[in-house]
Amino acid sequence: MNAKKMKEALREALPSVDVVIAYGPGFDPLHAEPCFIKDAGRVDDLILNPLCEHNLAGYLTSQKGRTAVVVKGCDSRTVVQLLQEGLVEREKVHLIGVPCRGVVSAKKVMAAIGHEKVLSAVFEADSLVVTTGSGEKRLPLMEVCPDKCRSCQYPTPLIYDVLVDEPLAADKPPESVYEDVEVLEAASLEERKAYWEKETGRCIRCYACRNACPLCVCQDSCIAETRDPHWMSQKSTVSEKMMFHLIHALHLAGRCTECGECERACPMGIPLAKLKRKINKDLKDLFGYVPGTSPEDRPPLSTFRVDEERIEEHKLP
Amino acid sequence: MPDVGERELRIVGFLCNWCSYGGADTAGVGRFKQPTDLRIIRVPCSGRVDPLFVVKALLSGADGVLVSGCHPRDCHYSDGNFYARRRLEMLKRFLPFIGLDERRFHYTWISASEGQRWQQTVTAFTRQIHELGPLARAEEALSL
Amino acid sequence: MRVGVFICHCGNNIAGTVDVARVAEETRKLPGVVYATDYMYTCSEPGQAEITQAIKREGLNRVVVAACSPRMHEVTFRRTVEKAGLNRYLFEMANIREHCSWIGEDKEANTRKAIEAVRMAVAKAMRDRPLYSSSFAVNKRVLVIGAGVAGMQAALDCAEGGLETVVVEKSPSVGGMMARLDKTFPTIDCSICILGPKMVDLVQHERIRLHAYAEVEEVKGYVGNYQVKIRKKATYVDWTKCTGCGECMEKCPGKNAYDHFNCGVSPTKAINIPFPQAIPKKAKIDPQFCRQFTKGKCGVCAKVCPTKAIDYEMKDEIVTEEVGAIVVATGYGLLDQERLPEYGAGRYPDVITGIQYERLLNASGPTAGHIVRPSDGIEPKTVVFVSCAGSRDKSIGVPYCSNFCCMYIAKQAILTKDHLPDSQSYVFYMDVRATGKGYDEFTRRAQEEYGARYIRGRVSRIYPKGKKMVVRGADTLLGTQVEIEADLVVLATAATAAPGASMLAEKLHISYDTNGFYVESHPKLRPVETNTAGVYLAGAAQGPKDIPASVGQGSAAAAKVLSLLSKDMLESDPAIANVNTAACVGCLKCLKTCPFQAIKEETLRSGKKVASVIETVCAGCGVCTATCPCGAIQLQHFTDNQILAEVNALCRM
Amino acid sequence: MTGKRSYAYYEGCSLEGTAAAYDASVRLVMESLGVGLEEPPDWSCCGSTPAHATDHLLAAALAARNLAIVEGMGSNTLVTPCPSCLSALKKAHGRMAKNRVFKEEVNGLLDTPYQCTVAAKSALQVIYEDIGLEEVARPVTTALAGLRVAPYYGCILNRPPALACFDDPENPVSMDLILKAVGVDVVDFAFKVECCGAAFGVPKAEMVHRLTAKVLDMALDAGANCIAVACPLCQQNLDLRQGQVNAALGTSYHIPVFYFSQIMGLAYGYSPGQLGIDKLIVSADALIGTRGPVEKSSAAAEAGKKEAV
Repeated sequence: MNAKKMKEALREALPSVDVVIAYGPGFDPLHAEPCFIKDAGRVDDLILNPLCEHNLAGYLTSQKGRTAVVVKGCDSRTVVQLLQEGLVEREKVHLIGVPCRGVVSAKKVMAAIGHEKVLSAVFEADSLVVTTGSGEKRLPLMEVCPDKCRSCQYPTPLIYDVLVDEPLAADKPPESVYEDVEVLEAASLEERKAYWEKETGRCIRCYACRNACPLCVCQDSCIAETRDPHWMSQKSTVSEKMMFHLIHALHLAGRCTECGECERACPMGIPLAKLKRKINKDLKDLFGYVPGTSPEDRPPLSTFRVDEERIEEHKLP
Repeated sequence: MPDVGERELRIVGFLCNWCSYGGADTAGVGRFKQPTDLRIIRVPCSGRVDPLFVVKALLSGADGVLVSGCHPRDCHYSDGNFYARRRLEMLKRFLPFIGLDERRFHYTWISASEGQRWQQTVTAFTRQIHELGPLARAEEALSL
Repeated sequence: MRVGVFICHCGNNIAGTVDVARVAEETRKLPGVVYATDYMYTCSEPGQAEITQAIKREGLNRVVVAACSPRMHEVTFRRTVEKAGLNRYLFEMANIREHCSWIGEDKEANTRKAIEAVRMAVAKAMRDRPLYSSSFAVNKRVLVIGAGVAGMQAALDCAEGGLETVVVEKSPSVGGMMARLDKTFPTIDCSICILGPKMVDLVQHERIRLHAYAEVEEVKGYVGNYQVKIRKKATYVDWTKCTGCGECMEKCPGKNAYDHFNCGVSPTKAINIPFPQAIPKKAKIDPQFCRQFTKGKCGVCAKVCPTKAIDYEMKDEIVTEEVGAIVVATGYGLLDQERLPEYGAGRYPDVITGIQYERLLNASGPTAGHIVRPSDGIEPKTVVFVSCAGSRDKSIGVPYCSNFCCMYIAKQAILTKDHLPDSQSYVFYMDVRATGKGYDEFTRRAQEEYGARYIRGRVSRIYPKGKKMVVRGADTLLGTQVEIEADLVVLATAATAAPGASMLAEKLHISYDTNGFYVESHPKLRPVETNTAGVYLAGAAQGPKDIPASVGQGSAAAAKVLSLLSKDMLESDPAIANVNTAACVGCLKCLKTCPFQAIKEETLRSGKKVASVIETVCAGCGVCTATCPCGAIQLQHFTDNQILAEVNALCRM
Repeated sequence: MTGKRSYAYYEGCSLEGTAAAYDASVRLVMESLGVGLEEPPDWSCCGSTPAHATDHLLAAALAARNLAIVEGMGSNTLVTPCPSCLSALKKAHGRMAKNRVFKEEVNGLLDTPYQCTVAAKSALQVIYEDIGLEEVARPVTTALAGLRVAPYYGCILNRPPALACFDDPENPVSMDLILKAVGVDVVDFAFKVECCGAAFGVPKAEMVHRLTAKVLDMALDAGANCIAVACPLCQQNLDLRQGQVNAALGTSYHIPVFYFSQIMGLAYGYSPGQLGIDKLIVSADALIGTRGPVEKSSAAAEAGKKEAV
C-alpha cells in the first residue's frame, strides 16, 4: 500500500472537497482509526497500511458536503451499492482507490497474542511482527487477515477517481468465495439450528454490528428498537436475538457487499456476515446478481421478471 | 380424507384478499373437507407479506407457514405477487441455513375460483407439517 | 379499549358445527373485550340493531363480528357500526363460516379454530385506527369493450342515461355473434332484424363514440379515472372516405381470404365488407391475402375506388380515451373443432359447426339461405345434429355446459324442416336443457311438430361412406348402438372463452376462472361486478349465455355504471399507504417497487428527503410496506403492527 | 445419414410364430434403411393380455424385466413391431416412472431392477420419426403400380394418446405417408383405427365377423384393393377370417392384408418369399404381379421428399 501516493492524491483533492476521510494511528501500535481532516496540514498525520481494516465508505451517507474518501477494493463495492441505491451522489464523492492484497484483523492478532498490551507492530515481508511484554511474535498475514481477504475477488477498487498504486489482479479462486457458507450448508439441519442458536445466543444486543454496517440506512428508525412497528420485544431470549439478526440479514438481502464490518464490530465475535453471505449466494444463483459491482444494477428484490427462469413452482407431496 | 389425526399443530396462512382468501371461501362454500390446524391471516396482496412475518411466526410458535397469492400475471395489483415470488423464494432457500426445515414454509398461487386447489393445498401442507411434528423452540433447546 | 364481539349462528350454517356459545364465552376472557354475545342472524335487521344498541349501551369503541367471510358482509357491518357513530374502520370480521363451520364436521376442532379466529380479529381490532376517505372527482365517461348484443345494450343504456360512451369492437363491424345468427329461439325472430336497429342506434347516438376494428392496448388508472390506450388496427382503407359501395370487393382478384364473419363457410375477397348490414359499412383489407401486400403489385381496389379511399401505407393508430368506468362484454369463442378428431370436423366438408350452419340458413349468407352440402352443393335430406360437441367433457378440458346449444339445435332442426320439408333431422343429446321461459315448449315443438328425432346418447365416430357421413352413436334409451347415414352433420361445438380473454383480464386486473371466463365478484349478489372497482361484466364473457341473459346483463352493467357515475365525487378507500416522515430515511426503495407509481419523493421544510404517497393513485397493495426497512411507510388497516398482532395472537410462546 | 442407427429390437411372441413374416419384413426393411437391430439376450414375455388380465403387478414385472435387460445393453430405445408388446412395455414404464411405490414393488420382483430409462417405440414410429420420409424413399427400386392400399392402424398402436404419444389417435397418418413415400397409392380410409374385433375371436365369433366385414367393406368402399397393417392380431384377423366372414355373411371379400413392412420390402426390391408374402392366406400374387423396376430419383423418391417437407 502506497501511503506516499495517497497523501499526494489527498493534497491535490483537498482544495476541492470539504472533508477527507482516511486512516490515522489508533490508541496502540496495532490499531488504525478512521480519521477526518479538513486542512492539508494534517495530511502527514495519516497512515496507510494493512492495519487499515475499516470500511470508510460507511461514513459517506452522513456527509453533507463533498467528501474525499480512501477506499480499498472491498470498500469500493459499498460505494457502488450506495450509488446504485441513490444514497450518495457520485459528484459529491472523490474516491482515492487503494489496491490491496489484504488487511490485518486486529481481533485475530489480539487473540493470537493472548490480548496482551501491544508495544510495537511492524510488517516484515508476508508477516506482522508484534512485540508485547512477553516478547516478540511473528504472525503470517494470511493467518491474521479477516476471512474476506482469503477469498478476495476485488483487490483493486471497482470505482475511483485516483488510483494510488498499480492495479492488482484477483489471485484467489472465485469458487473459494462461499466456502465457509458451503461448509455450514453441508451440516445437518439440527447442527445448523444448534450452530445459530449458540452463536446468536451470545448476542448482547449492543447493535454494534448494525451501527457499523455501511448499508443499514435506517439509522435511528431501526425496527429493532421502535414500537411502531413493534417487531421485537426487549426480552433477552434466543429467538428475539435471532429475530434481530434475521431482520438485519433480510434487510441486506441483495445489498450486502460483504465488507465484514458487522463482524469486525461485534464484541462477541458472532459470524454475522455468514447470514448475509448465504443470501448473496442464493441471489447470485437465482438472479446472477452480485451486490456492489455495477452502479446501474437494481437490487434483485426491488424488481422482478414476469417469467423467472430460475424460480420453479414448489409442489406439495 | 383431510383428517390428519393427532393433536392440532400451529399453522399460519397468509392469504391475499382477492384470490387465495376467496379460494378458501370457495372451498368452504363447496363444503370441501379440510384439516382445521391452519389459521388464516388476510392480507391485501401476497406482495404485502414481508418475509419477516414468516420468520416471526416460525420463531414465535408456528410449526408451519403458508403464503398464497394470485397466480402470476393475475395479481389484483398487477405486480404484487411478482415481488412476493422473489422474496419468498429467497426466504425458502434461506430458512434451512438457520436450521428451519424448508418444508415448514410453502408459498403458492391459488385463484378465487380454485376451491379444490385450496383444499388440496391446505390438506397436503397440514399433512406435511404433521409429518415433521411440532417445531422445537429455541427456548426449549436452551432451557438449562 | 372497549371491544364488542358478535358471534353469528347463521342459522345452522355456523351453529351446526361450531359451539358458538363457547366461542362467546372464551371471547369474554380476552383482554379488551367488554362484551361478547351470539346471535341467530347477525346480518339481519334486528341483528344489526343488536350491534348498534350494544355500541351505545356498552360504550364500545371497537366491534368484531364473527360470521361469514368479510368478502360477503364486511361492507354491510361497516355501515352498521358507522350508523352507531363508530368509524367504519374500527370494525373487524372473523370468518368462522367459510373457513370454520363449513370445512368439516368436527365440532370440537371447528370451535377451537373459531375461537382463535376471533382472538386474532380482536387483536387486530385493538390496533385499528379510524380512517377517513378523501373524495376525488370522477370522469363521467364509460368504456364498453365489445359490441356484441350485451355490449351494445350496455352502451345504449349508458348513453341514454346521459353518459359519454366509448365502444371498442375488435372486428370491423358491431353485432357480434348475434349478427351471424339466422333466427333466434324460442320465437324464430329474424336475428339481424331485431339486432340491426340496435346497431344503427349505436353508431347514430350522439353520446356514443365507436372504435371498430380496434383493441384495448393498455389500461391505467383507477375507478373514476381510467386512461385506456386503444389500438385502431390498420384497415388500409380511409373510412372517412369509404362509402361502403362494395366496388372494390367486386373487382378484387384476391378470392381466397378467410371469411371470419361467415366462419369460413366460403372464402371472401382480400378486401371485404363483412356483411351487407355491417355497421360501420366500410371495407378493410386482409394483408395476408392481398396481392398488393403478398406480391407487391395489384392495386385494383385503389384503381376502382370512386372516393380514392384505399391507402396501402396505413399504419395502426393508438388513441387514448379517459373514462370513469369500464364494461367488459367480449363475448365467447368456439371450441376448435380440430379438438374433436373422432368427428372429423375440418377433415370432412360435410361435418360443420352450428354457427356455420346458421350462415347456411341465413338469407344473406354465402348460400343465400339455401341449405346445401359444402362438399357438392346438393340439398341434404338427412341432417344429424350432435349436441355437447366438446361441452361437458372433462377429457378435452370443457367440463361445463355451453348453455344455449340445446336450444339452437332445436331451432336449427325446425328451420331445416322449414327450408327442406322432406328432410329428416336427428339430434344426439345428453340431456335437453331448456330451462328458459317458453324453452321447453320450443324443444318439444321441434320434436312433435317438426318431427326431429331426438336420440339420447353420445356420438362416438363420424365417418364417410360414399357420399354419406355415417354418424355412429349410442342410444342409451334403447341400449343399442345406432348408425345414421347423414348428408350433413352439424356439431354444437362448445362455447369457450373469447380468444385473448386472459390477456385482456391481465390488462384490466380482473380475474378469470380455469376456463378463461371472467370471474364476477359474487356469484349471487354481485353478478356483473368484478373485484376491480369500476370494471363490470356483461354477457358471455362471464360464462356462456343466451341472448336474453346477455341483454339483461348488459342493462345490469349499465345500471351499475350509471349509479357509480351519478356521483360527482367518489370516496377513496382510506386503507392506503401512509408515510411516517419522522421515521422515513428517504431511501425510496418503496418508490422503486410501487406497482402504481403512487409514491413520489418529497423534501420537507427541514430539507429532509422523504417518500410521500399520492392518495388517489395508491391502490393499497402494501408492496411498499413490505419493502420499507424501517417500517416508515405503513399500509393503513394492514399495518405491520396489526399483522404482527394477529401473528402474536396465534403464536404465543 | 450420419453414422449407423442401432436399436434394441424386441420381437415378442407373435413375431416368432404367426407373424414371422412381419419380423422378417421389418428386419429386411431396417437393413435397407441402414438401421441395426439388436435382440435383447434372454428376452421374455412382454406381459400383455394374458398376463395383465390376471395380475397387473406380474404384467408390469414381465415388461420391466425386458426393459431392464435393454438397460443392461446400454440402450435407451427399444423397438417393437407389435402394438400389444408396445403398449404393455409403455404401460409398465409409464406407471413405474410416475409411481415410486409401484416401481419399488415391481423391482422387488426382479433380479435386475428397472431404472426407467428406456423409451419403447413401434417400428412404425421409428421409421416415421427417427428415420424420416426422405430416407424411407431412398432405397426404393420397385414400382408397385397395382396397389391401392387402405392403411389400417388398429386400436392400440397410437392409443391411448397419453400413453402412446405418437401420431393422431383418431386420424393417424404415419403409415399413409410412409407408403406414399415408397411410391404406393394410398386411399383415404375412414376406419384406420376402427376395432377389428380380434380380441373376441374366440368368445364372440359372429360379432367379430361383423366388425371385420365392416373394415373390409370400408376398404373396398374407399377404392382399395389391399390393406396394410402394423399389428399381428389385425393381420391375422383380417386375413385369416376373410373366408369365415364370407361363409358367415355370404360375402365374397378377397382383399390381401399386408404388413406395411412387407409393402416397403417389395418397393425395396425384396422377393415376396423373403418377405413372407407367399404365406398370406388371401393371396396377393395377382396384385404384386404387376410390379416393375423404377430408375432412381423416380416419382416415388420425389413423393418421399415432398411428404418429408
